[in-house]
Amino acid sequence: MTATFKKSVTITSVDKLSIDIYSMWIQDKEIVSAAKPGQFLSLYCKSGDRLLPRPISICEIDKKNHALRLVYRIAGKGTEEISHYTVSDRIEVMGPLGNGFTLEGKKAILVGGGIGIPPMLELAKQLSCEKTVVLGYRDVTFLDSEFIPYGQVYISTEDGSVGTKGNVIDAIKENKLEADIIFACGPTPMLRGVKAYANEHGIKAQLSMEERMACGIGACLACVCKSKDTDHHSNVKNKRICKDGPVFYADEIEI
Amino acid sequence: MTATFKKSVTITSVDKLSIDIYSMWIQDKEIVSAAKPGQFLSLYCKSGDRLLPRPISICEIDKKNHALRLVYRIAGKGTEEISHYTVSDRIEVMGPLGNGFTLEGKKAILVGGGIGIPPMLELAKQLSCEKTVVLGYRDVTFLDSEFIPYGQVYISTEDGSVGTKGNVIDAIKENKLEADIIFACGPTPMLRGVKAYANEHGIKAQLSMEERMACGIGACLACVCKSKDTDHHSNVKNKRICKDGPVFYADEIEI
Amino acid sequence: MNTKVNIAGVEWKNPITTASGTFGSGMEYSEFVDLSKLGAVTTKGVAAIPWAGNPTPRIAETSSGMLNAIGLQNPGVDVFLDRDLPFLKQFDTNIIVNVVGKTTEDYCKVVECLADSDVDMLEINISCPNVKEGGIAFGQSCTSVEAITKEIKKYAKQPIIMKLSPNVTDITEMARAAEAGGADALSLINTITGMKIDVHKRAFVLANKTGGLSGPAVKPVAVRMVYQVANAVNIPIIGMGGIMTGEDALEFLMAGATAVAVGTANFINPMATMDILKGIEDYMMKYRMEDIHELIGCVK
Amino acid sequence: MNTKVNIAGVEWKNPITTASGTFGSGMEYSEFVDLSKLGAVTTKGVAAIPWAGNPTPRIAETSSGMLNAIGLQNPGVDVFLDRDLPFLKQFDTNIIVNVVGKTTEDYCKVVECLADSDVDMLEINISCPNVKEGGIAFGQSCTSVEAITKEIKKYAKQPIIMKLSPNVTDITEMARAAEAGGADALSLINTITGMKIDVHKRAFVLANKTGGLSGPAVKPVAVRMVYQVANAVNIPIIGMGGIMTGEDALEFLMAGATAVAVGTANFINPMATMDILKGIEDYMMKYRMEDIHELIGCVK
Ligand SMILES: Cc1cc2nc3c(=O)[nH]c(=O)nc-3n(C[C@H](O)[C@H](O)[C@H](O)COP(=O)(O)OP(=O)(O)OC[C@H]3O[C@@H](n4cnc5c(N)ncnc54)[C@H](O)[C@@H]3O)c2cc1C
Ligand SMILES: Cc1cc2nc3c(=O)[nH]c(=O)nc-3n(C[C@H](O)[C@H](O)[C@H](O)COP(=O)(O)OP(=O)(O)OC[C@H]3O[C@@H](n4cnc5c(N)ncnc54)[C@H](O)[C@@H]3O)c2cc1C
Ligand SMILES: Cc1cc2nc3c(=O)[nH]c(=O)nc-3n(C[C@H](O)[C@H](O)[C@H](O)COP(=O)(O)O)c2cc1C
Ligand SMILES: Cc1cc2nc3c(=O)[nH]c(=O)nc-3n(C[C@H](O)[C@H](O)[C@H](O)COP(=O)(O)O)c2cc1C
Ligand code: FES
Ligand code: FES
Repeated sequence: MTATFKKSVTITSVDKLSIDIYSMWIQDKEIVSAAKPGQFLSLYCKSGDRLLPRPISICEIDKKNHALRLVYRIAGKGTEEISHYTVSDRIEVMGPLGNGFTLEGKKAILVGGGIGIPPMLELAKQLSCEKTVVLGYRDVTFLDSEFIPYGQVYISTEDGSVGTKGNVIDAIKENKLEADIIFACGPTPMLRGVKAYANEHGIKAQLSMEERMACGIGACLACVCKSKDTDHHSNVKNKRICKDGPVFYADEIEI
Repeated sequence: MTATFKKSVTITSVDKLSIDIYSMWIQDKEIVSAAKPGQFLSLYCKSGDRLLPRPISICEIDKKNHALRLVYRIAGKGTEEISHYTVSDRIEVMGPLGNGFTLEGKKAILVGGGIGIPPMLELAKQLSCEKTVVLGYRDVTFLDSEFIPYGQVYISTEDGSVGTKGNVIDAIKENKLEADIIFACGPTPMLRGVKAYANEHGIKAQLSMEERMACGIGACLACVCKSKDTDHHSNVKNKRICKDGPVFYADEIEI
Repeated sequence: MNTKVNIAGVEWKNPITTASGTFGSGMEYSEFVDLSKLGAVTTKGVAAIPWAGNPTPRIAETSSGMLNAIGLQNPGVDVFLDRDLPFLKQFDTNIIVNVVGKTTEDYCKVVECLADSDVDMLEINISCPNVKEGGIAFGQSCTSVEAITKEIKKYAKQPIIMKLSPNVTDITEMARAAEAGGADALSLINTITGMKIDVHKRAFVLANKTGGLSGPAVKPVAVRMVYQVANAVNIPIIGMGGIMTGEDALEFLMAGATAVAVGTANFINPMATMDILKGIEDYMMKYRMEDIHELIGCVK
Repeated sequence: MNTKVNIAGVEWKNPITTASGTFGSGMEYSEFVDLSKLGAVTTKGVAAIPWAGNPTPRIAETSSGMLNAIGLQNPGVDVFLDRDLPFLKQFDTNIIVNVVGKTTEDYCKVVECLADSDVDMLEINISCPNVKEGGIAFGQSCTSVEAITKEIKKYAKQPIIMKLSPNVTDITEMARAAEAGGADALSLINTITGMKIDVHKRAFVLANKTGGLSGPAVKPVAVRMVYQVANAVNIPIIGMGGIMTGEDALEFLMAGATAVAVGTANFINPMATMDILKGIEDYMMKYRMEDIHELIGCVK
C-alpha cells in the first residue's frame, strides 16, 4: 500500500498558461517522495461552503526539490477559487491518490486530450521506451512545447488551427503512428476512441478515467466505473476510479 | 434618510490591540462622508458558509482621509476570519447603519463597557460639551489611552487590577461624577445599570443596544428590543435596533 | 427577449419576487432596488391584528444558512392598508400580501380586508414553523390544507397562492390538496424546522428553541420539492429556498417553477433581486433564448 | 474523565462512531485512523446479495453539503462476513453493521446471517432515499416502521438500532413506532432528499435525479430532530448529520444523543473522527467535567 498524506502544503509557483488554464507548483517532501505519474491529488477549497475535494492529476514531479506540478482548468467555483491563490499561500491537499500508470511497452503513444494532457507530461518524462505524443485540443494549445524533449509531438485541434483538424485518433491515423501500447487521458469520448483503436490494432491501452469524487480513497463508492468482470473488491461489475484507478487497462472497463 | 452603501472597501491598516482585540482602518469616500458616531457597519465574511453580516460599531471617523476605524473582539468564526485580513485586502461592508448618538448635553459622562468601548471614541471626539469618560473592563484594558485628549478617563476592572474594582457604576460613584446626560455602550447588564442610575439621578441617557442581525436595515425584524410604548413603525412594543437604534433614549426601551 | 410570466392570470414583467418576511413591505430595500423592476413584491406576513412576534434572539447563523424565529411580528392589516400599501402602489409592480392567522377565521378576516384593495395576489402562509398556533399546523395534513384553501377561496377576490411547508413526508400530497381546494398557484418552500445549541452557554441559540432554516443550505431540498410538485399539479409554482444567483433561480425554473422568490439573499446582498434577474437575462442571451418559457420545466 | 457510554447494553469507549456509507468497512480509513480508538465502526449498508448501486454521477456538491445517490452498492453479506468482518475484528472497537433490503424478508435474511457472527450491533436502514424499492419506503409510515422493527427483532441476536429518515412530517411518530416495535436504539438522521440541476447542461447532476443531502447544511435539522426524539422515547439515540467538529458533536449530545456518528466529515478530513473526539475531550477538560453523561441531554 502506498502512503497517502492529508496536509497543508505551500504553493511555490503559479503561472497562467492560457485563458483559463493555470499551472502551480507545490512543495512537500512526503507527498512528492510517494508520487508517481498518473496519480492525482485532492485539493480542498478554503471557502467553507465547498466541502468536496477537487481531484487534480500530477503533471510533473521534481523529487530533488520536493516539488510537484498541477495544471488545471477553471471549470467551476472551486478551481476558480484556487486560481486566485498566489505564491507562498498554503493549500490543503490529500495524496498521492490512485494507482498511476504502469511503465511498460517498447513503443508507446501518449495521448492527451484537453485537460487530460497534464498527467501525460510526467509520464513522458519517466517512460523510457520509444514514444510519440499526441495532444488534442479544441483550439488554443497549452503545455505542448514542454513535451518536445521527450518525443515527437503531434497535435490535433477541432478547428484545425494547429496540426491535424479533428481528434487525436485522426492525428494518429494521419501520421501513421505505430505502437505496442497507448497511454491516454482525456474526455470519455476520446478514451472510447482510443479503446476502439487499440482493440482494432490488437495493442494494449492504459486509460485514465474521471468521475466525481467524495472520499478519494475508495470508501464512499461515489466514483465507480463499469468493469468487464466482477470486481474483486466490490463483488459487482464496478471499479472505484479513485482507488482501483484512475488508470485502467482498456479491456478491464466498459466505457 | 441617510445614505447607505453596500460595497467592497480597502483595508488600510490593521493592528492588534490586545490578546483578542483588533483595530482596522478602512477607506471609502461615500461611507465615511455619511458616517456618524454610534452608527455601525455590517461586515461580510469571505467564507461562503458564513452568510450573515457582523455588525461592528464605528470607532473613529477620519473625514479628511476618507477613513474609518473599526475595533473588534474575536467572538467567533466570523471575527476570527476577519482578524486574518491584512493591509490592502478588501472587505465587503454595508453602512453606515443605524441612527448614531444625538450630540447634546452640557456635561456628559461617556460610559463604555468591554467591546462597547470603541464607539465612544468618535463620540468623545465629536461631543463638544464638558465630558468625562468611564471605561469598564474585565481585566486587560485597551483603547483607554486614546480617550485622554478628550476628557478625564476613569477605569473600572472586575478584578481591580486597574482603577476602581467593580463596574462602571462603581467607578462613577467612587469618583462622584456628575452630568446631565450619559452616553453608554456595553453589555446589557451594564446598560441596565446605567439606565437605573440615570433614572435615580433624573438625567437623560442614550444607550447603544446589541442584538443578532440579518438585514441590518430594518426589514427582517430580527433585531428588535422591547419599547415602552407602541412603536410607530411596528405598531407593537418592539423597536428595530438596526434601524430605529442602535442608540435609544433609556426611557424609550425596556431592558 | 421575453421574461414575462403569467401566474394565475396576473402578468409579471419578470419571474422575480421577494420571499415573504425578508423584504419587509419593500420600504427599506427601495433604497437599493427600484421596486418597479420586480415581477412582484411579496410582503411580510400580515395578520388581522398586530402581532409582537417572538422574544430575541430571533435568528442564528448556520452553515450556508440561517435559522429565524421572528414569529410573524407584524403591524396588522389596518396599518398595512393605511401605510404600506400606498407606499407599494407608487411602484409599477405586482403586490402580493402574505397572509397569516391563528385560526381559519383569522386568515379569512385578512383576506376579506384585502379583497377590495389594490393588492394583486394573496399568498397564504400555512407553513410558518415559528408560531405556536396556526402557521405550519394548517400545512402538514392534506385535509387541513384542502379545507383552509376552500374556506379562504370563499372570501378572496384575488388569486390565492398557497405557501407550502417542506416539513412533510410527501409534498405532492399537500400540493394536490391545495389544488383540490381551489388554489390558483403554489409557493414553496417555506423554511425547514431546525435548531442550534450554543455549546458554551449550554442553551438554545434562539429564544424560541427552534427556528426555520433558509438560505443556500436548503436549496437542494427546495429544488427537489419544486420538481416533484411541478410534476404533480397543474397550477403554477413560485419556487424559493436558497436562491442567491441567477443560476440558482434557473435551477428552480428548469425544475418547473414559473417564478421564483428571493429571500435570505437580500440580507447578504440588498441588490440580490436585481443581480439574479440580470443573471437570468445573461443566461438567455448566452444561449440565445427568446422566451423564458423555453426554460420553465425544461429538465424532466 | 469518563467518555464511556452504553447503548442498549453495549459499552462504547467513547461516543464516536462512523456514519454508514461514509467509511466503507473501515479498511480505507484505517490508514488515517486507529479504529481501536473509535467507540464503534458502522459499516456501509450490507444486503443479502451483492448490489451494483446506481449509475454515475452518484454525488454532487451543494452549499455546505453534498448529495449522494450511491444506491447502496455493496458486496453482499457473504463477502462482508468472509472479508470485512475479520478485518474489523483486528481492532478493539464495536462493530455495527448497517442492514439494507428491498423487502422485509431481505432485511431478516441479513440479520439472520449476522446473528451468530462477531457483530456487536445492527443498524437497520429504513431510510435510504436512493433506492427504488425498500429503503425509505419502510421509514415513512408509523405502521411500517413498527412492523419491520418487530419482524427484525424476531431474528436478531444483537441489539437493533433503527435508522430514521428525516423526510417525514413528524419524526417523533416514527421514533415511537420503532420503540413500540422493540427497537433497542435509534439513529438519526439519514439524508434529506434533494436535487441539483446543471443549468448549463440543462440536466440533473445525479444520474438518479435525486440524492440524499448530508453535511453541515443539514445539521440544524438533525439537531432539532434528535432533540424532539430524545424527548419522545426512552431508548438511546445515535445522532448524526453534518458533524464536522467537536462542538458540532456536543450539540447533538446536549440535544439528547448518547452517541454521535461522523459521516460527510470523513471525506473532508480523514482524521475527522479523532479530531472530533479530541474536541469533546478538550471541552470536558475546559469545563472540568468528569463524565460525558453530564452533557447528554443537558439542554432542555
Ligand atoms: C482523477 C482525476 C484527475 C483530474 N485531473 C485534472 C487535472 O489535472 N486538471 C484539471 O483541470 N482537471 C482535472 N480533473 C477534473 C477536475 O477535478 C474538475 O475540473 C474539478 O474538480 C472541477 O472543480 P470546480 O470546483 O471548478 O467545479 P464545480 O463544478 O464547482 O465542482 C463541483 C463538484 O463537482 C466536482 N467535479 C466537477 N467537474 C468534475 C470533473 N470533471 N471530474 C471530477 N469531479 C468534478 C468537483 O470536484 C466538485 O466536487 C481531474 C478529475 C479526476 C477525477
Ligand atoms: C450594533 C452593534 C455594534 C457592534 N459593535 C461591535 C464592535 O464595535 N466591536 C465588536 O467587537 N463587536 C461589536 N458588536 C458585536 C459583534 O457584532 C459580534 O461580536 C460579532 O458579530 C460576532 O461574530 P462572529 O462571527 O465572530 O461570532 P459567531 O458567533 O460565529 O457569529 C454567528 C452569528 O451571530 C452573530 N452574533 C454573534 N454575537 C453577536 C453579538 N454580540 N451581537 C450581534 N450579533 C452577534 C454574528 O453576527 C453572526 O451572524 C456589535 C454588535 C452590534 C449589534
Ligand atoms: C427572517 C425571515 C422571515 C420570514 N418570514 C416569513 C413570513 O412572514 N411569511 C412566510 O410565508 N415566510 C416567511 N419566511 C420564509 C421565506 O419567505 C422563504 O420561504 C424561505 O426563507 C426560503 O427562501 P430563502 O432561502 O431564499 O430565504 C421568512 C424567512 C426569513 C429568513
Ligand atoms: C456517500 C454516502 C453514503 C451513505 N450510505 C449510507 C448507507 O449505506 N446506509 C445508511 O444508513 N446511511 C448512509 N448514508 C447516510 C449517512 O450514514 C448519514 O446518515 C448522513 O450522511 C448524515 O450524516 P453526515 O451529514 O455526517 O454525513 C450515506 C451518506 C453518504 C454521504
Ligand atoms: S471517491 Fe470515494 S470511492 Fe472514490
Ligand atoms: S437586522 Fe433586520 S430588522 Fe434589524
